[in-house]
Amino acid sequence: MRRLEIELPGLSLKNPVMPASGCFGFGREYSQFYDLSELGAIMIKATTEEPRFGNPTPRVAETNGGMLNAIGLQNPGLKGVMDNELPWLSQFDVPIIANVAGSKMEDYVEVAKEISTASNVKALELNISCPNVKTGGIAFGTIPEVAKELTKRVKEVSEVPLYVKLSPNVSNIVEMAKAVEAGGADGLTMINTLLGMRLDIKTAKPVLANKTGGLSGPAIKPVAIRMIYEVSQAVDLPIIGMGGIQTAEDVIEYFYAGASAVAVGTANFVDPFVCQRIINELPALLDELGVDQISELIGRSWGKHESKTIYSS
Amino acid sequence: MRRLEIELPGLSLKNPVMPASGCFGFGREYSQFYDLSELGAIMIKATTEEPRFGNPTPRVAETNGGMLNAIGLQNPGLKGVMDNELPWLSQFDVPIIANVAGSKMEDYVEVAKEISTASNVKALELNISCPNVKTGGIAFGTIPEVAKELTKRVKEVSEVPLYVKLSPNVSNIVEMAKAVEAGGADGLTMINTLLGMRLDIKTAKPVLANKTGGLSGPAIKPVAIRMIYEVSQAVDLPIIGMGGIQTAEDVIEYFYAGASAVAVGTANFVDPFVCQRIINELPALLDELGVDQISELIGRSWGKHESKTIYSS
Amino acid sequence: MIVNDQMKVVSHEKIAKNIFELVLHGELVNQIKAPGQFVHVKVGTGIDPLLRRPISIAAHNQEEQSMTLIYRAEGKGTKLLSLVDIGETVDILGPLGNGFTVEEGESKTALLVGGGIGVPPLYGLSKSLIAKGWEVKHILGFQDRSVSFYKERFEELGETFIATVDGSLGTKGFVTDVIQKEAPGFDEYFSCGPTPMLKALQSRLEMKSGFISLEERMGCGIGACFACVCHKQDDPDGYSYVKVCSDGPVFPAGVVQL
Amino acid sequence: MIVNDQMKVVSHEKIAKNIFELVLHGELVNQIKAPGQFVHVKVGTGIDPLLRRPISIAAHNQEEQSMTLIYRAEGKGTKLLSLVDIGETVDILGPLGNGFTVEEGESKTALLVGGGIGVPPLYGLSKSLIAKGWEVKHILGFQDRSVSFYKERFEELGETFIATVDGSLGTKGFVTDVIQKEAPGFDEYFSCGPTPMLKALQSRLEMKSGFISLEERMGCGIGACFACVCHKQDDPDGYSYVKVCSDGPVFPAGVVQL
Ligand SMILES: Cc1cc2nc3c(=O)[nH]c(=O)nc-3n(C[C@H](O)[C@H](O)[C@H](O)COP(=O)(O)OP(=O)(O)OC[C@H]3O[C@@H](n4cnc5c(N)ncnc54)[C@H](O)[C@@H]3O)c2cc1C
Ligand SMILES: Cc1cc2nc3c(=O)[nH]c(=O)nc-3n(C[C@H](O)[C@H](O)[C@H](O)COP(=O)(O)OP(=O)(O)OC[C@H]3O[C@@H](n4cnc5c(N)ncnc54)[C@H](O)[C@@H]3O)c2cc1C
Ligand SMILES: Cc1cc2nc3c(=O)[nH]c(=O)nc-3n(C[C@H](O)[C@H](O)[C@H](O)COP(=O)(O)O)c2cc1C
Ligand SMILES: Cc1cc2nc3c(=O)[nH]c(=O)nc-3n(C[C@H](O)[C@H](O)[C@H](O)COP(=O)(O)O)c2cc1C
Ligand code: FES
Ligand code: FES
Repeated sequence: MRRLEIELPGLSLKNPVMPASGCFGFGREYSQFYDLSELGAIMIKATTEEPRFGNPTPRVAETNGGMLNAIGLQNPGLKGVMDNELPWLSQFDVPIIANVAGSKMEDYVEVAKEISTASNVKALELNISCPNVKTGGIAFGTIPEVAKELTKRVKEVSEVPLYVKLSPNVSNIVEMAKAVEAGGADGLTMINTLLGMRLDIKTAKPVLANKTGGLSGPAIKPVAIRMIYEVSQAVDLPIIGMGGIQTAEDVIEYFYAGASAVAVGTANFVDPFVCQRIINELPALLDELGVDQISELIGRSWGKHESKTIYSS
Repeated sequence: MRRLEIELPGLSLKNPVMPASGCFGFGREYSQFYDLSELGAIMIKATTEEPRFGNPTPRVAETNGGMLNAIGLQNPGLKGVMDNELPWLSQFDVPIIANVAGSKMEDYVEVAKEISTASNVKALELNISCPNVKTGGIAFGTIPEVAKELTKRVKEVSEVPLYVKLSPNVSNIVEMAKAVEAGGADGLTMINTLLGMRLDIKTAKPVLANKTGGLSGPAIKPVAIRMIYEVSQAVDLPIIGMGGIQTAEDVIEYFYAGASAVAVGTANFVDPFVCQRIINELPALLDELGVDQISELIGRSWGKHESKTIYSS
Repeated sequence: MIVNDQMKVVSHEKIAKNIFELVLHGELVNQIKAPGQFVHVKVGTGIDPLLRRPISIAAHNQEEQSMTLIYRAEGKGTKLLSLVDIGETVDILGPLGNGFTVEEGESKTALLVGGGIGVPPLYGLSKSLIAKGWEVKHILGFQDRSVSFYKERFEELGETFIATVDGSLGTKGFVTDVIQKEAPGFDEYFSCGPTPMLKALQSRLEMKSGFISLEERMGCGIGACFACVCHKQDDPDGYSYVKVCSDGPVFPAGVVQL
Repeated sequence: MIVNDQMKVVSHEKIAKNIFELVLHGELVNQIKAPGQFVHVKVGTGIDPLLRRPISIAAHNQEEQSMTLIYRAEGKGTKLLSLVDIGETVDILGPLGNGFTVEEGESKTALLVGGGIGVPPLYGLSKSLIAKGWEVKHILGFQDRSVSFYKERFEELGETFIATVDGSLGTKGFVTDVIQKEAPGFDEYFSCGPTPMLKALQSRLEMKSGFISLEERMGCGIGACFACVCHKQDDPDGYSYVKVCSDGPVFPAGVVQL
């Protein structure tokens, strides 16, 4: 049963499926449903230097085939995560990817430096793409020079490999990917949410207290697939893909596009067992496709077959 | 029954609902279902200087809550449209908005100059946002300076008001809107499709022959609403909104966001009567909302109430 | 334990305008701990609608493994739910959250105050309170007579006052008007309904102890997504908070900043 | 005239592995002009799936206002369709496109060649041809026996050869292998099936006149969106074209660039 294994910078994944940041908290709630050690990895909720309460409610709204959220990076802060969440998670045999956020460069650097020292944190995910925080956030993710500089500074202090999470709200995603590659990123995660909005018919006001929010779920999958297809051909970094994944078939589509692993976000809310189910369904699907190792599928849509052996186990 | 009337540059609309460009051909097929004079206006299929065959098939693919298309601007060319389509459409009492496309600035200028002389063409829609043509197309819609220059040159030669159709595939939609406003646009139409892709699980290849395509339908509505909300507060141009509209409620949401009229695209494929149905349902919905004129709803989400009287009849 | 059960529809009836009573059968019922807990309902099998809908458990019967949901068919999801037929199954995640604490109540009186679709969980609660020796009084608020339900059922359990906004049933006005007018005596109050109602009630009954059940838009329903977070009354701008889905939906009055 | 009809399900049966026969009743049937026309089926009421599904009319009965669709439940839409029960309605847009031209055929023989889900429209066609005096022969290709259907029905109408890829029914191989082997005599051929089959057939029968029915991904199904456009054989790189949905799906052999 090693056919699902994937080797990425800092991450020896027993399978390529992990919950996406912000959609799984710090794992406690989902540990009621299945053993978290079954997961390829866990991307924990964004961590900032200080605790954050986040935005006023309502913070979520349903849309056609998707949902909007404007949580606003609520989290217990670096100390809370280091003292309570990461130690609790260490009971599971699963690598943690720590999602790092902030409003100034210094914030990111501070959090990255500290959190990368935790023994179960095997990689960082630099969140330069949260659409729901006023300061910083989105700017870091839409201006290539800024993203590159931030990547560089965080890379300097991080004890573990650095993945940068790209925002889809840009004219040129390849340019962004190249900028963070030049900044020294070890990998990419993509995509974060699309900036969207919903208005209430009765009141004429935004449904979300924050007005705008991030669009996630099945609706955005075609945008994510397109971006990963473009980026995976243009840079040399491995990609953890996400956006609307619900099934094992979706995972395969992401691999074809060029992803080396995937994250599942919104679908956890619909089916708390979704990650476990997908992991269990993948081997039979590989059989159907006549494939031994899932790693063989990376980039198959554009003809990247055996080339990237460095990432296959 | 004047409560649905909307007055826009060049366009006296009996109601604010029109089919979106490319989703209604030149009206012939839908004229089998209802009298096209019932429509507020008709946005005809993109017209280029020479006839175009478009992209290889498959040209469409379904996605969750949406669809991808890569038609590739198939059309009979300027002469064909002038000689056959526009004269045929003149039997209906409905203003035509001619969607103008090209691969070089000169193409746009040529088409605009000529097509704006047709007696039933009351406005042009400058298509600087088609994601499905290799040359030009997308670049015109993502670089503000280029968009501004094109707008200016087309405006110089057009006999009728000029609306510019914005692409959502940009980091900063407000910047694009301001650029075309500075270029002399009389109005905006937004949004065109999001660039997306779908891969076939069995073959690993893109479902569309063109590989990528434009994502339309209900899935993209939150992105469109957000962009119209932002742009309508930043520029002084009226907006014709589109993206995923299926119901009269959707139309109201677009008005709240800041649109002064709307276009319906993909929904025509699902229900050929959709535009007629929406128009017929709007008065009862206005009653429910306690509103006399639909124009009162423009921009209500951000508090623009009586201010823009110049667009209400 | 929270389980995900495909529960069988035992009965499904329209009991008032747009109000449906749905009785479901399944093992999930074994897990129900207290009145006021809720379930997360997946309507349909695809992505339309995408998210689950939180609905309170109105009552349940452990022996028969059945539970009753009462809901208003209003938006996309609940309208679709109303089309489900007897014999079909519904995908239910639950039981979720913490319900009302029902302590021994010999010679104590409980005042149950519900508004609209906040009324249903009070029915199961009322029965539980009675079982523990409480005397119960109910004040139920509805928009108008056409959307009112369960009047007789509540009357069977204890004194019941109805308020409707237009006066078409019971007192004209709000539940707080009934309290003002009737001044029913009680030891503790238990309430569920729209936030403005809870707020008015909480400030009017400031000197009394009670429990309130909150509503908030939800993502996960289990405490993971931070969608349903509320400030606490003693730290209205700080970092301490409660999650309605997993810490609530029932809280002692005065804990949550409304 | 194209109409949008909520047609009633009269019967709905599984007739082979993943293959369903759906009989619908409604006024739309009055509009059917020729075998080979198709309808556009809206599955479900919401946006999942979003687009209509094109399905050929396999047969119809004007007096009873009924028509039969035969389809393979494969993807999201057709799988959902297969769950529709007798008595429910299905949203149908049609009839669409131009079917097979059935001329007087006294003392003429027609060869009908179908592959997989291209077989259904040939059934109605065969009956129409017989009514106009033709003698009919059928060659039907399937993946294997488990997905084959309507063998007996076709045999009732005329000589019928079956080909299956694995040889589990009839000749092992493709429909073209049957033609090679049996060399059936005929005056005109009529075919529907996957494009590679049509292409092979058309080149093998180059000297014969015939009609073929094409498949293409569709948006509108009525000629408005340019999704289903094909080049013409006499102008393979030019601007002249046909739309499968409104000019076809049936074309004289040799017209469309396959
Ligand atoms: C703990 C809890 C218990 C509830 N118990 C009941 C009950 O017993 N009976 C009942 O009729 N209703 C109850 N509600 C309200 C019920 O969840 C909403 O009426 C329902 O979700 C609306 O869904 P829809 O498909 O009708 O509307 P839509 O407009 O399609 O809903 C869109 C989205 O908004 C959410 N939403 C809309 N209204 C509400 C609301 N008032 N509260 C929370 N989310 C909302 C939906 O869940 C969905 O995600 C409860 C809510 C909560 C939080
Ligand atoms: C004119 C015409 C007549 C047809 N007649 C029949 C028939 O009688 N019986 C039958 O079983 N099938 C028929 N088909 C094929 C049928 O349309 C597809 O099998 C069906 O659309 C697949 O839908 P799905 O929900 O199973 O698959 P999905 O994978 O969910 O479909 C996704 C999208 O792709 C489209 N699509 C997928 N496969 C095809 C295809 N082969 N042709 C066109 N569009 C496709 C769907 O319509 C949908 O828009 C016909 C197709 C055409 C064009
Ligand atoms: C409720 C919610 C909260 C999220 N919080 C974060 C976050 O804290 N950090 C982050 O990088 N992404 C966050 N995301 C984005 C997801 O990690 C993911 O990129 C996105 O939702 C797309 O995946 P999906 O369609 O599977 O949900 C959040 C998404 C949702 C829905
Ligand atoms: C099949 C198809 C063809 C289109 N062709 C054009 C076009 O020629 N010119 C144009 O400006 N937009 C074109 N569009 C974009 C639509 O006009 C519209 O902006 C978009 O589809 C969003 O609206 P919708 O979600 O209602 O479809 C096309 C869209 C579709 C689906
Ligand atoms: S709904 Fe997700 S934390 Fe409460
Ligand atoms: S499907 Fe739209 S033109 Fe044929």
